[in-house]
Amino acid sequence: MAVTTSDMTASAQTMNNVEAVRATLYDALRSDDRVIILGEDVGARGNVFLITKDFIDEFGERRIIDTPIAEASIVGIAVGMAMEGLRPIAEIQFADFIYPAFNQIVGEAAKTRYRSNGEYTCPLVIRTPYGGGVRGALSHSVSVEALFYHVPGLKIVAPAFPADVKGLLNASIDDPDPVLFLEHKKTYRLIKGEVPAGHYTIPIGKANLLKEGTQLSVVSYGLYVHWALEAANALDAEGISVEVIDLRSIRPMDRGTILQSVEKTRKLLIVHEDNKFGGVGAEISAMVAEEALFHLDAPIRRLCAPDVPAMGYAETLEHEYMSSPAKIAAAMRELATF
Amino acid sequence: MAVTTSDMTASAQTMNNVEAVRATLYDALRSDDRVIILGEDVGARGNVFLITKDFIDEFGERRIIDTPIAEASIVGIAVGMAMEGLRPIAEIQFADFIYPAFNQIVGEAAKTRYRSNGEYTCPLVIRTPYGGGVRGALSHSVSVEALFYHVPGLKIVAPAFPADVKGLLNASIDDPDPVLFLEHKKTYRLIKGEVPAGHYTIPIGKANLLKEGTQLSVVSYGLYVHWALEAANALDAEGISVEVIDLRSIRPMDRGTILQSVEKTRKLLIVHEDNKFGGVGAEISAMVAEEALFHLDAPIRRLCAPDVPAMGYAETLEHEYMSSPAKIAAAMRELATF
Amino acid sequence: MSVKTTTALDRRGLSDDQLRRLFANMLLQRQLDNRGFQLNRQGKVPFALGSEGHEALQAGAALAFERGKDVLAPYYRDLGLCLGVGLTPYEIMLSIFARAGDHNGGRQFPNHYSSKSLGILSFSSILAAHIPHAVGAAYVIAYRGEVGRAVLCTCGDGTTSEGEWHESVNFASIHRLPVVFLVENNLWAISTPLSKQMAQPEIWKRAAGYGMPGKRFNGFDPIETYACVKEALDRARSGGGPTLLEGMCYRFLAHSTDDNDMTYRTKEEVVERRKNDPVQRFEALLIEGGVMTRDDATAMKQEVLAQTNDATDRAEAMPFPQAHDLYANVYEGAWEPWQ
Amino acid sequence: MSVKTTTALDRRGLSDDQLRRLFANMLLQRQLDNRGFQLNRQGKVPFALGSEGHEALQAGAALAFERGKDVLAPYYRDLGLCLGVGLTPYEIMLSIFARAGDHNGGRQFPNHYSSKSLGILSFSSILAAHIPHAVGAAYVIAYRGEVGRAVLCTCGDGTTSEGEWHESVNFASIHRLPVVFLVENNLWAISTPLSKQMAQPEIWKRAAGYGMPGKRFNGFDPIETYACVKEALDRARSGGGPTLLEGMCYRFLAHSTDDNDMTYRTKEEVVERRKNDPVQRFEALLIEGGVMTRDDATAMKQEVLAQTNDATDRAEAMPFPQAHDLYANVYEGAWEPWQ
Ligand SMILES: Cc1ncc(C[n+]2csc(CCOP(=O)(O)OP(=O)(O)O)c2C)c(N)n1
Ligand SMILES: Cc1ncc(C[n+]2csc(CCOP(=O)(O)OP(=O)(O)O)c2C)c(N)n1
Ligand SMILES: [Mg+2]
Ligand SMILES: [Mg+2]
Repeated sequence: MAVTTSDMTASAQTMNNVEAVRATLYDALRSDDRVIILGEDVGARGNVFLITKDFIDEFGERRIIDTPIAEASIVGIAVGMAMEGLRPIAEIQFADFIYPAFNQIVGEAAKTRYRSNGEYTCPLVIRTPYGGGVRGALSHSVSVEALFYHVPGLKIVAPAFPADVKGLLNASIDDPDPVLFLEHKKTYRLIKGEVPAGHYTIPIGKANLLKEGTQLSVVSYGLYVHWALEAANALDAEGISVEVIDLRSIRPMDRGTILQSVEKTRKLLIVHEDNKFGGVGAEISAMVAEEALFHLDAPIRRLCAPDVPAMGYAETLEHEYMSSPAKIAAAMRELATF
Repeated sequence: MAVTTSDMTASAQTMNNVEAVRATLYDALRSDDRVIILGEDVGARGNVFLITKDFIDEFGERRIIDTPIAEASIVGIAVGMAMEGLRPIAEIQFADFIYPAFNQIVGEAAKTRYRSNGEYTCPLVIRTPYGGGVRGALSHSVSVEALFYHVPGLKIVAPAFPADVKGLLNASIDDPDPVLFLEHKKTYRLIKGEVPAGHYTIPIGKANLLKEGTQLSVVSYGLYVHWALEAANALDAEGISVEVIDLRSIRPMDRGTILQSVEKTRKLLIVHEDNKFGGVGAEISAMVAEEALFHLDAPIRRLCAPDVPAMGYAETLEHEYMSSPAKIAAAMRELATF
Repeated sequence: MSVKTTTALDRRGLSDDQLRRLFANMLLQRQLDNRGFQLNRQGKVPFALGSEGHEALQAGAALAFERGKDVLAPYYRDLGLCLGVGLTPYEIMLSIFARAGDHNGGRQFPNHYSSKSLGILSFSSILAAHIPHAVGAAYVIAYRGEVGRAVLCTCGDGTTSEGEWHESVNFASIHRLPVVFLVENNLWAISTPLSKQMAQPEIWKRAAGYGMPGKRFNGFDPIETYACVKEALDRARSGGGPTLLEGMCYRFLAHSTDDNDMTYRTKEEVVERRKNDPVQRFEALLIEGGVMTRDDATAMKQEVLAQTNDATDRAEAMPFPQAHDLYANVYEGAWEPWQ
Repeated sequence: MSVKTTTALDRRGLSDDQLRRLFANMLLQRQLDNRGFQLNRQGKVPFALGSEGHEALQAGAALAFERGKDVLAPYYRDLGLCLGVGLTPYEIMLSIFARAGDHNGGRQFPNHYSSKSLGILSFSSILAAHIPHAVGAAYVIAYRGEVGRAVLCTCGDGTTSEGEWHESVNFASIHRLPVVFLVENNLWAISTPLSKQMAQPEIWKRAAGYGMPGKRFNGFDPIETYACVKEALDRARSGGGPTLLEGMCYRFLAHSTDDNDMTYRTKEEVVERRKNDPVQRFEALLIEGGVMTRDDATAMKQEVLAQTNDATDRAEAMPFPQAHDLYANVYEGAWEPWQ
């Protein structure tokens, strides 16, 4: 069920992103006993961000599994559960720790349906907090979407707003195929918004046109969507009209929304927190260069992190690595006046 | 030392790619006792393609290590060796089995220098055969470059010709940082060529302009470089002049050679065996769309594998997945006449 | 422990019929194995991989498996095990020929057995990657409280070196899951001998470190195998938790048609091991023990050959997958990365 | 085995000076730990992580380590171990404050100790990922035939669940490498108790499965720790191969400043464990045993506090890394992905 305006008005609640994840997981656990959660410290600790707090008391140790520290098997065991009919939601405590599970995600989960020619399926959700701006240092800050988005068989979502978190998490849990569900940890408590009541889904693969504009299209996702929006709103005052698109889904991605916007504004700026070379912005740019080249009045610009392994712990290093509404506004200005 | 014509004439030998890898490894083992090889079945079996045949007899079990079946530790132990001053060459038997080592490659090897601020380094080569067209089925055919090329701290090369194999493998072994060395297994015995004598290196990050042309630039690497060249040569007869660039290195990539070519021909076709979405071609296209948009007379085209998890074992499926000189020629023709 | 020679028939309560079924399975394995290699030599298929030396182990284990209840998480060496739980020679041949009707649609190498209706999990070529799946499947059985069901999960000796093996066995033990980890120890992993795979050569001894029972048995003896696997499966089925079993056997053939084992082991070693050929030995025991006559054995061999011929012909006559089949079953429904 | 209480001083050949050094290390650990938490409460640093409860274990292990010869592959809980092999309080504070002079250039979290000149390997936050590095380092020692050197590799109890731990220990054993795997078993992995980490609670028992010696010891006793680690390191240094050691201790504090341990364990449990506080106990033993007086102890505490204050002040006064430092040391030289 997609979001409808009536849902919106019914009894929407204001939540932050943590609360939206939590509420959605809770509803899923209540309504479907095939849903179980497994990961490190998801039990008594209730996950390091308290997302699953008290779940173990209500749903028991069989459904809320505190796993050993062993990410390959967290995902691998969830794959087995999914093959046999459960709807596991595996948590990787921080996205930085997903690397050991790469084989199970890319080699196994993403290929289960394909390699068995449809006999077996893998309805699995892998949730993980990613991203920087929280002084997470070298190993608690990475973006991982570009390491996975090339992989057929996988779906990847990265919602930025609480209502999208709920709708896309519901869609991911309902999805018959494996979904990597990325939660930007800086937005966890920072971003609040109205969340419709009741069960609803937002289709995976649909972007959201957040703000209409005429001079420039900006595509982003995660934390930077909020900054892009802030920058775009500020530019309105300067008479620069920027259209802002929140991708929401990274695989599949929404061609129509992007192309329609670019064909209108004739300029494209892609903004992401992840580093540039081979990042998600590369594919977006390539798609536009293939499909709408002659609609462009300016080169396609990507505003991304520098190509260094990670942001540092020191504030100066984190600050240098991360973008900001001001830097995004500057890039918008530059491209709009190209 | 770069290749010079005098080397070429001195006592060049004709070799295939397997022989070039083998001869280069052999020389490295002879000339530097910090070089050791570790991997599955590299000892008495001499590797499954016989690349290290008899090495164990000459260099002993301490330098040619038959490891247990445990890829994470093959790379991880090599990282430790590299940190402590050896020049390990780790082999992953087939690229498909590199997934379990992802953490050690991406999380560790690529970040060793960075996270220690230069105190520790990781001069490590990871060799692995990749690619299809050999009836390798779902799990002995993958291309893995796009899963790694986004990663700062790593270098990636994928030579197509025996002389490049030797020059780039030497450069990789000499390199003070980790290099992923990709060997297309279909080219192993298929591709023969002159290989200069003596030690020489080809700089990592330099593409090779294989054939000059005026109407269209084609960028490729690995097996498909050979097919692109074949197609381009065939099109000469039709009066279509195609320029062919062999990337050779995937990270870093050679901006200058590509831009110079595109600015001349004003059209770009990227051809790779790996699937399209988020593949290496995306970054190439995005770079050109950012740097040379107004030099283009046609949309940038990518001819890549379909976005399915793998080629199948059945010949029909492999055939459908793989490109061919004819398909590449067709794409060239179409773009040249755009 | 080297593989012992069984000298007299100790039938451990098995009926004549069960004993003959064990033997028939072993014969069929060998015949189908040979066929794969033959077809490869004839240039009809690019690849074959055989299980000679594992026949007794797999026949015995299959007999302990309860069809329609248990789940099997096999690996590529498990021809006999998969035949024993219900895959047909025809299905095997479809996969060897990579024909359209194959369970995997001709996508995977042969020997990548899978059948949802038989409870055989699908696995990839990535060693040990299926072990956590087996544990997940066992979790589902426990979660649903389905007493009387268990998972049988196999792998080779070399595969125990993978990290995923360790993680999975550890998890199963913590949750006392209904799963039996059966290691088919044939002493080799392609060219790598057990001594380069682990420092002490007894895999079953790792069980204690995980707090689960461990046992080694003679995998050249199908009856001993049956008894050990049955005991472990029964324990699992009744809530007693997992077991680590190590069946000693030997790989008589090269790893596959792509391998030449004479580069890393001697002919003498193989000849010596062949002296204990489990198929010949079991045949002799059954005849000596009066379970069947020499003529019965001959008839069974002919029957198995006929089955194999028939399966070969029927499978070879089937069409290849179609080119457009490449695009099916990436996701449920038709999804492109750019929607 | 729960952690035992040592009742009388058994000095195992250690001199007064060595015993006092052990105690000084323990005091310094605790003082620096406290400082990190204080600075965090004061809002001066966003993160701190303490090792209270590991002091005896780490002081003892550090004393067995030979500076200038051995290699240390520590983990984030190893403040005392790293101090013991030569890191200074000032270096610790530079890292807590993420100042420019930090070994890691302010890139890693605090507690990610590393110093090439001291032989402390660099490690990331990814648990167990450093274990194969330690094994690789041990291989280099063996490869070069450097008798008298060994690698000491530590990790927490929870970290043994990772596949990379298994793979590494197995490899070290096959090659009889000079490495000691020291598990600091504090019974918790953040909120996960040992019982959810493994089915049987004795990690050292895994050693047999790898064919190496294993031993458990009381990690609240620095002298017993020293003796056990020394014995294992000496064996490694003289070609006797690896050892798996399990030091029993306890984590008195929450996992880090980001954790609230009262959500998953009781105050009573912690209070009960605190009764055996290894620092207080060792102090009492040394005084009872006549190694030092109560006044000596007081003086040492003052000295440690002065050291800590000095280190804090000096580190805090240092500049942050510069923004452009972000771009250094990606590769040797200046490389951009587009050349
Ligand atoms: C992750 C991974 N690494 C390596 C391989 C290549 N490989 C295929 S079979 C094999 C040997 C396996 O030995 P073992 O587990 O003892 O089984 P056996 O073949 O002896 O039955 C290897 C190394 C693989 N398929 N997957
Ligand atoms: C691969 C990986 N997974 C998870 C984490 C998150 N994490 C950090 S510390 C920790 C607990 C480690 O417990 P243990 O090994 O017992 O060491 P202790 O902290 O108790 O000393 C966890 C789960 C991580 N850093 N790396
Ligand atoms: Mg084997
Ligand atoms: Mg612990």
